[in-house]
Amino acid sequence: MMDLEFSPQQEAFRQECREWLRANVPRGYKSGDTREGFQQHLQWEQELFANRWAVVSWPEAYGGRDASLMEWLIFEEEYYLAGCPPRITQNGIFLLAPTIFEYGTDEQKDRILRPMAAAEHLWAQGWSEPNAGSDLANVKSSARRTDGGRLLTGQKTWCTRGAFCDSAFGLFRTDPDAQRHKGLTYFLFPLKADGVTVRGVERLDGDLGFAEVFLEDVFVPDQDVLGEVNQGWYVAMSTTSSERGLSLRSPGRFMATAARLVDLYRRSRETADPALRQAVIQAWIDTEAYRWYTFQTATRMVDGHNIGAESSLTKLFWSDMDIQLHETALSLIGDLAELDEGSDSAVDGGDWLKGYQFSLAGPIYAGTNEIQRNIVAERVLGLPRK
Amino acid sequence: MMDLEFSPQQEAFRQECREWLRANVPRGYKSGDTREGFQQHLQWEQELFANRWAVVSWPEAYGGRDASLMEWLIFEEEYYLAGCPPRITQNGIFLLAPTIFEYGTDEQKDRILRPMAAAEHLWAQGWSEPNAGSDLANVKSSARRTDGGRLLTGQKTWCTRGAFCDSAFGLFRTDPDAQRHKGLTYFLFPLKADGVTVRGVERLDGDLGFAEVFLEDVFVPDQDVLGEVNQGWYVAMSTTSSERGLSLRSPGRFMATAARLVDLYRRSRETADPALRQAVIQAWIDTEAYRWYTFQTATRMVDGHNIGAESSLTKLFWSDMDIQLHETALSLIGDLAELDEGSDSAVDGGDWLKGYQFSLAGPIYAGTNEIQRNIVAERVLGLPRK
Amino acid sequence: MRFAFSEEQLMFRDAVRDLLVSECPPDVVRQAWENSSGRTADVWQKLASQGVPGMLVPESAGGLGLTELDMILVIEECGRAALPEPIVETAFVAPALLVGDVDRLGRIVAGTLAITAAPATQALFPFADGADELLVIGDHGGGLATLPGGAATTTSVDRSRRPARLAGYMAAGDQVGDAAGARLALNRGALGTAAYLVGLGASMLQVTVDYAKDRVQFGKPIGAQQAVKHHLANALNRLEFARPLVYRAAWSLANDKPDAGLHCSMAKVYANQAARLVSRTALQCHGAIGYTTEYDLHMWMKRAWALEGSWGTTADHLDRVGTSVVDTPGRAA
Amino acid sequence: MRFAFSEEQLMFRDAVRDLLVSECPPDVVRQAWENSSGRTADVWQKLASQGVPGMLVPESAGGLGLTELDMILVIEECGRAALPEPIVETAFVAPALLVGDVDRLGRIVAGTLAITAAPATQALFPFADGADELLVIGDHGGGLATLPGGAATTTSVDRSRRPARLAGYMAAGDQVGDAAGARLALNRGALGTAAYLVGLGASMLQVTVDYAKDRVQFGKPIGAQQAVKHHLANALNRLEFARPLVYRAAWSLANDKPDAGLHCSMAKVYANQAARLVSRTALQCHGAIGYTTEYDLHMWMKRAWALEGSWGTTADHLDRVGTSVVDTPGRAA
Repeated sequence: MMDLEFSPQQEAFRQECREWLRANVPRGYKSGDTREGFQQHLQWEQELFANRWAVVSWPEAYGGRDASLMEWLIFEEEYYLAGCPPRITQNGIFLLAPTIFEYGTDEQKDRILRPMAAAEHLWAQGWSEPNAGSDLANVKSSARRTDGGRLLTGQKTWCTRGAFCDSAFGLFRTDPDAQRHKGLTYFLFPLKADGVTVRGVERLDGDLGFAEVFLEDVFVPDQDVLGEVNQGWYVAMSTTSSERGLSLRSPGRFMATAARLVDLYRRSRETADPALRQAVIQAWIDTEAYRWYTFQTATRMVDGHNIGAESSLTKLFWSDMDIQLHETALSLIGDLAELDEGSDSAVDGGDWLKGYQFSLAGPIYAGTNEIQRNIVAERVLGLPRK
Repeated sequence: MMDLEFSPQQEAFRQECREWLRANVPRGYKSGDTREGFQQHLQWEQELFANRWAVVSWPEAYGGRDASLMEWLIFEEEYYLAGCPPRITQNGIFLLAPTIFEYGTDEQKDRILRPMAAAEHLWAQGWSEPNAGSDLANVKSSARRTDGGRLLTGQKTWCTRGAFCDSAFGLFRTDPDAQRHKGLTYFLFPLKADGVTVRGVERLDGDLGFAEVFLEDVFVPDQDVLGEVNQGWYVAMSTTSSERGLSLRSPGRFMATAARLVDLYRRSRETADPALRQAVIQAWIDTEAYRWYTFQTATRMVDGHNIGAESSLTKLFWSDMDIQLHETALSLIGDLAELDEGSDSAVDGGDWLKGYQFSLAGPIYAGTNEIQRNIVAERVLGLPRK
Repeated sequence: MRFAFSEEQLMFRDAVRDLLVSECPPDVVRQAWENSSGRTADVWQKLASQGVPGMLVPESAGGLGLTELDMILVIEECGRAALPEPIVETAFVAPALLVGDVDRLGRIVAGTLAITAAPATQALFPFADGADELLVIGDHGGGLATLPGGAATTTSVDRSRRPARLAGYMAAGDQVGDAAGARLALNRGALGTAAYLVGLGASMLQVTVDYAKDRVQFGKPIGAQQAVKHHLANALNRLEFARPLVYRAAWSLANDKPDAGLHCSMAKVYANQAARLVSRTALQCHGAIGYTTEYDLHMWMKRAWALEGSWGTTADHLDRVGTSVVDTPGRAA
Repeated sequence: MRFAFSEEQLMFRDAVRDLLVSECPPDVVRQAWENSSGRTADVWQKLASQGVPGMLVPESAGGLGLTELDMILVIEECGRAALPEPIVETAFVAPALLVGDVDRLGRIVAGTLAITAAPATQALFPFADGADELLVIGDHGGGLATLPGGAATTTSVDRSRRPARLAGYMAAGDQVGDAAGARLALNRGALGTAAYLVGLGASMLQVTVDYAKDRVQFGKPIGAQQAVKHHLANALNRLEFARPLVYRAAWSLANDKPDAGLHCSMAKVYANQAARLVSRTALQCHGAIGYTTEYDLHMWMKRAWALEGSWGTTADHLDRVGTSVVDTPGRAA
C-alpha cells in the first residue's frame, strides 16, 4: 500500500542524522577542488567516516550502517539541508563502489572499499579521452600484457579532482583487434606511480577540478582488473547508469538550494521584479517534483525493478532544474551577481555564482543531455536508432 | 546613409492606404476558409482590386501600383492595423506570382496575373503529397506526354483552400527515370476539370482550410508549364523561399496582434497575474524586433542582395512569436479561453483561440521549423550536412 | 515510505483501461462532438457497472467507499481515452459536498445522476447539455441547481464540452455541504483535472511516438531524426515528472493531510505545463496530418487546452503555492 | 526608410576589427585577468590612434564629432574581441556629461584619460583598478571622482572587470552635466552594453560553429548532429534579431528621437537574452573543453554574465518598456 510517510524507524534515523550533522557541519571551507579546500574536505570526510556517516548505505564491514535506499535518501536530505559540503569522495563511493559491489572479487572489496570510504585512498574517474567524450567507445588507451599484469599507455582527460587523488578507474583496450565496445577492460590504476603524469586543469570557476592523466607503460597488476577482461564496456555501463541515476544527484541538494532561493527571494523582494516571484515558486515546485519522482523510483528499486534507461530522464530533469534554480537566484541578485566567492560584497558569499557555474556542467558531464535524450527516445520510447 | 524614417512620399502612401483601408475595412466576416466566408472575402478582394489595393507592388499593367518593397511593407502594416481580413488570394499573389514574374513567359503573365489579382481566378498551392511532406523531393505524381501537353496523374494534399479554388500549382515527375530533385516539372493545373477530384479537409479549427486533390490523366497544355521541363525543383525553390521570407508574413499582422494583446492586457490586468505583464511586454518587443529585422532585410533586398537561406531565420522567428503572442493572450483570458468563435461569451469574439490554432500551423507549413533549423545550420552557419 | 500503487489499485486501473479501449475508442469520443448531450451514455453506464462513479461514495450509500488515491489512476485512464463524461465532477468532486444525501449518492453510484461542477470563481461550467445537475462551489459549501438539458450557452473548442456561463446559476439552488467540503471539492477538482490531463498527455505522446516510427521521410522514419527524438524525450520528461506530484496529492487527500491543497496545486501546475508541452510536441511531430479534424489527435489536444484553464489556471495555482511557501517565513525548508 | 550602415561606417568597423584581431587576440585579454590594471593599455593607445575613444567628442574638442550610430558597430567589435577596456564608459557614456570640458574631452581623445561610469542606482562600478576617474550618473547630472588606481574592492567572475562598491563614491566629486545629459548617458550605457553583448555573442557563436565542424565523435563532426545544428540555429536566431534593435536604438539616439530611451531598453533586453542563450549554447556544444579556463570561451562567457546585470537588468528594461508601452493607454498601436 502506498505510504508517503516515513516509518518511525526512518524518522528516528533522520533525527539521528540531523542531530549529528547540524552539530558537526563545518563552516567556511574553501572549495574542495582547491588544494587548501581539499585538505579541509579530507578532514571532514574522515570525521564522517569515524562516525559512520561516510557511506551509510554500505555494509557495516566496510564502514557503513547497512542503511536502506530510503534511509540513504533521508541522509542525503539531512546532509544538504544542514549545509554540509560536497563530497570529495564522490567519484569513489558513488561511481566506483557500486561497480565493485557488483563485479569486484572479495579480495578487491576487502582491499579497496574501506580506505575509499575513510578517504584514506581517493579515487578519480578516468572515463574520457581527448577523442572519446560523448563517444566513449572510441577509447584508444591500451593495456599490454606483461608478467603478472598489464602496462597501460594512453591519455585520460577531465578526471574529476585527478590532481588530488591517489587512483583512478577507466577503460583500456586489451584486445587491439576488437572494435569500439569490444575488447575493452575496466582497470583500477594508480595516479602516483612510475609512468604517470597528472596535469591539473582549471574548471570554469578557476578551481583545479579536472586533470589530464598521461600514462606510459604504467604497470597494473591483474588484481586491479574489475570484472572480466574484454568485458569492460558492460562493467562500466553499470557505473555510468548509477552516475546518471539516483546516486549522483539525490533530491537533498536541490531541496537545500530551493530553500536558500526562497530565503534569498524574501530578502530581495522589496526591490525584485514581481515576475521573479513566479520563477521562484516554479523552481521550488520543481524540486518537489524531483523529490517525489525519486521516491517513486526508489520504491521501484526496492521492489527489485531495474531502472535502466529511465535514469536518463532523471539526469535531464535535475540538470535543467539546477540551472533554473541558479539563474533565478542570479536574477534576484541583479548587478551584484557577477561577484564571486572571492568578494565580501557578494550576496551569500558568492555561492550563487559558484553554484551557477557548477550547474552549467550538469548538462555536460555523466553523458551530455543530448546523449541522454537519444537514450530516452530510443530505449524508453522505442524510437529507431537510425 | 541610414534613415529610419519614411520619406514624405512613403508617408503620403501610408496615409493614402490608411484612409482607404480604415474607411472600407469589412467587419463581421466569417472565416475565409468556410464556404460562406470565402464568398465574403472574395467580395473584399474584388473591392481591393477595383481600388488597386490588391497587389500594390505589382506593375500597373497587372493591377498594381508599382509600389516599392518598403511601400509594400507599409501597405501591409496599414492593412492589418486597420483590422482587414486575411488574404484568400495569398497563395496566388504571394507564392505563385513571384515565380511567374521570374520564370513565366509573357503569355503566361498576361493570361494569369490580372485575373489572379482580381480574385477572378483563384489559386491553391499543391506542394505536398501523402509521402512528400518535409521530403518534398519525394514527389510521385507524374506527367505523361500527350498531344499538345501532358496528362497529370497522382495525389496532392494539404492544398490550402483547395476546395474553393480554380487552379493549383505543383511539381510533377516528367522524367520517370530521374531521381528525387531531378526530372520534376512545375505545372499549373486546373482543379475543376475532367479527372480531378477535390476533397475538402477540415483544419484544426474546423474550417475547410485544406483539400486533397486526386488527379487522373488530367490534361494540361504545354503553356501551363512554368519554367523549363525537368527544372521544376529549381523553379519551385524560388517560390518556397518567398513563402518563408518576407512576402508570407510581413510584420504588419504581428504588430496588429501585439496591439490587440496590449489592449487585452489593459482590460484584464485587474484580475490577471502580475507575471503576465512581463509576457505581454516581451511579446510586444518581439514584434518590434521582427519589424526592424524586416526593414533591415528589405534594405538589403533593395540593394540587390539575395536573401536566400536567411529567410529560414525569419520563418523561425515569426512562427514562434505568433504562438507566444496567442499563448499570452489565452493566459490572460483564463478559463474563458476555450470558447471559440461560435460563442458570444468569448472574449474578443474568440479571435484569440482562432488565432492560436492558426499560429500552431506556423512551425509546420512552408517547411517545418525542424527543416528550417537544418537550413540555417547548414547554409548560414556552414555546418556539415552529414 | 512506499510510493507505489497497490495491486488492487493497478488492477482496477487496468480493468477501466480495458473497458475504455473497447467501449470508448476515438470514434465514440467523436460522436460526443455531434450528439445532443455531448456525452457517451453507454460508456457511462458500463463504467457504473464497474462501480466507477461510486468509487468515492461511502459503502453505506451503496458506493465502493474508496479514496482519492484509489481513484486517481482511473481518472487518468479516462483522460487517456478522452472520455467525454463528467467523471471528475460527478464522481470525484460532488461526493465531497453530498455527504448524507443518500438519494443523490445512490443515483451517482447507479450512473443515473450526472452532476457537473465548477468553482464559483470560474466563468464557465462544462457538460451543460448532458448533466442533470450543476454544483457551484463557494467558500461555505455548494449550491445545487437542476439543469434542464441542452443548457449550453456557449461553444468550446472542444465540442463535447458544452459549456455555459456560471453567472445565471450562482444564486440558485440548494445549499449543500459545508466549508470543509467545499475546500475538499475544490482540491479534488484541481487534482482530478490534473490526473485527466496526465492521461491526455500520455495518450497524445503514445500516438505521436507510434506515428514517428511509421512515418517515413527522407528514406527513414521521422522518429530516427534527432530533432524528433529530442522533442519527444522532452515531452516524456515533463509528463513523467508530473505523475508523482499528482499521485502524491491524491495520497495527501486520501489521508487528509493539512497540506493536501498545496499538493493539489502543485499537481495542477505540473499537469498543465506537461499537457501543453505534449500537445505542442505531438502536433509538431505529426505535421499537417495532426492539424486536421479527421485525425483524432485534435480531440485530445483541445480537451487539454480547455482543462488547462479549468479549476484554476497555472498562474492561479502557482500563486497559491507561493502564498503558502514563498511568502510565509519559515516554510520552504 | 533605409536600414543599413554607410560605407564609411562599415569601413571604420572593419578597421577596428582588423586592429583588434591583431592587437587584442585572446592571449591579450587573458593578460588583463592577471595584471594590475585589468586593462590593456597598448590596445587602448592604438585605438586612440585610430580615433576610437574620441568618436563622440566634438571636433571642437579634438574628437571626430561622430554619432552613436557611427560608433555602435565599433563597440560591437570591441565585444567580439572581449576588449577589456572602458570603451562604453569612457567613449560612449562620459561625453554626454562632459560637454564643454575641453580638458577632459581632449584627454579622452588622446587615450590618456579613462573614465569608468555607472548609474547611481547600481551597486557596483567596473574598471576600479585601471580607470582614472569615476562618473556616477544620477537624475540631475553626473558626479566625477578621481580613482587612486587599484581601487577595486571586490572580485568579479570576470577577473578583468575589477569592480568596486559604488556606495563610497556617491557623494564625492564634481557635479557635471545636467538632467538631459544624465538621461543620455544612461541610455548610452544600456545601448553600448547591448552592442558589446551582441559582439560577445557573435564571437562565441563563431568559435562554437568552428569547433562543431572540427570535433569528431561517432565518426563525424558533432556539427553534423541535428541536435547541435538546432542549438546553433536557435542561438543565431536570437542574436540576429537583437542586432536590428541595437542598431535602431543607435539611430534614434543619434537623431535625438523622443523614444530613444525606450529603444535602448528594447535593445538591452534582446541583447541580454541573446547573450545568455548563446553562452549556454556555446558551452553545451563545446562540452568539457569549454568548461576549462585554459580554453578562451570562458572569458567571453563571463563578460556576458557580468554585463547582463550592468546598466539595467532584463527585468529593469522590460519594466521600462512596459511603463511606456503597456501601462499607458493609446500607445501600443
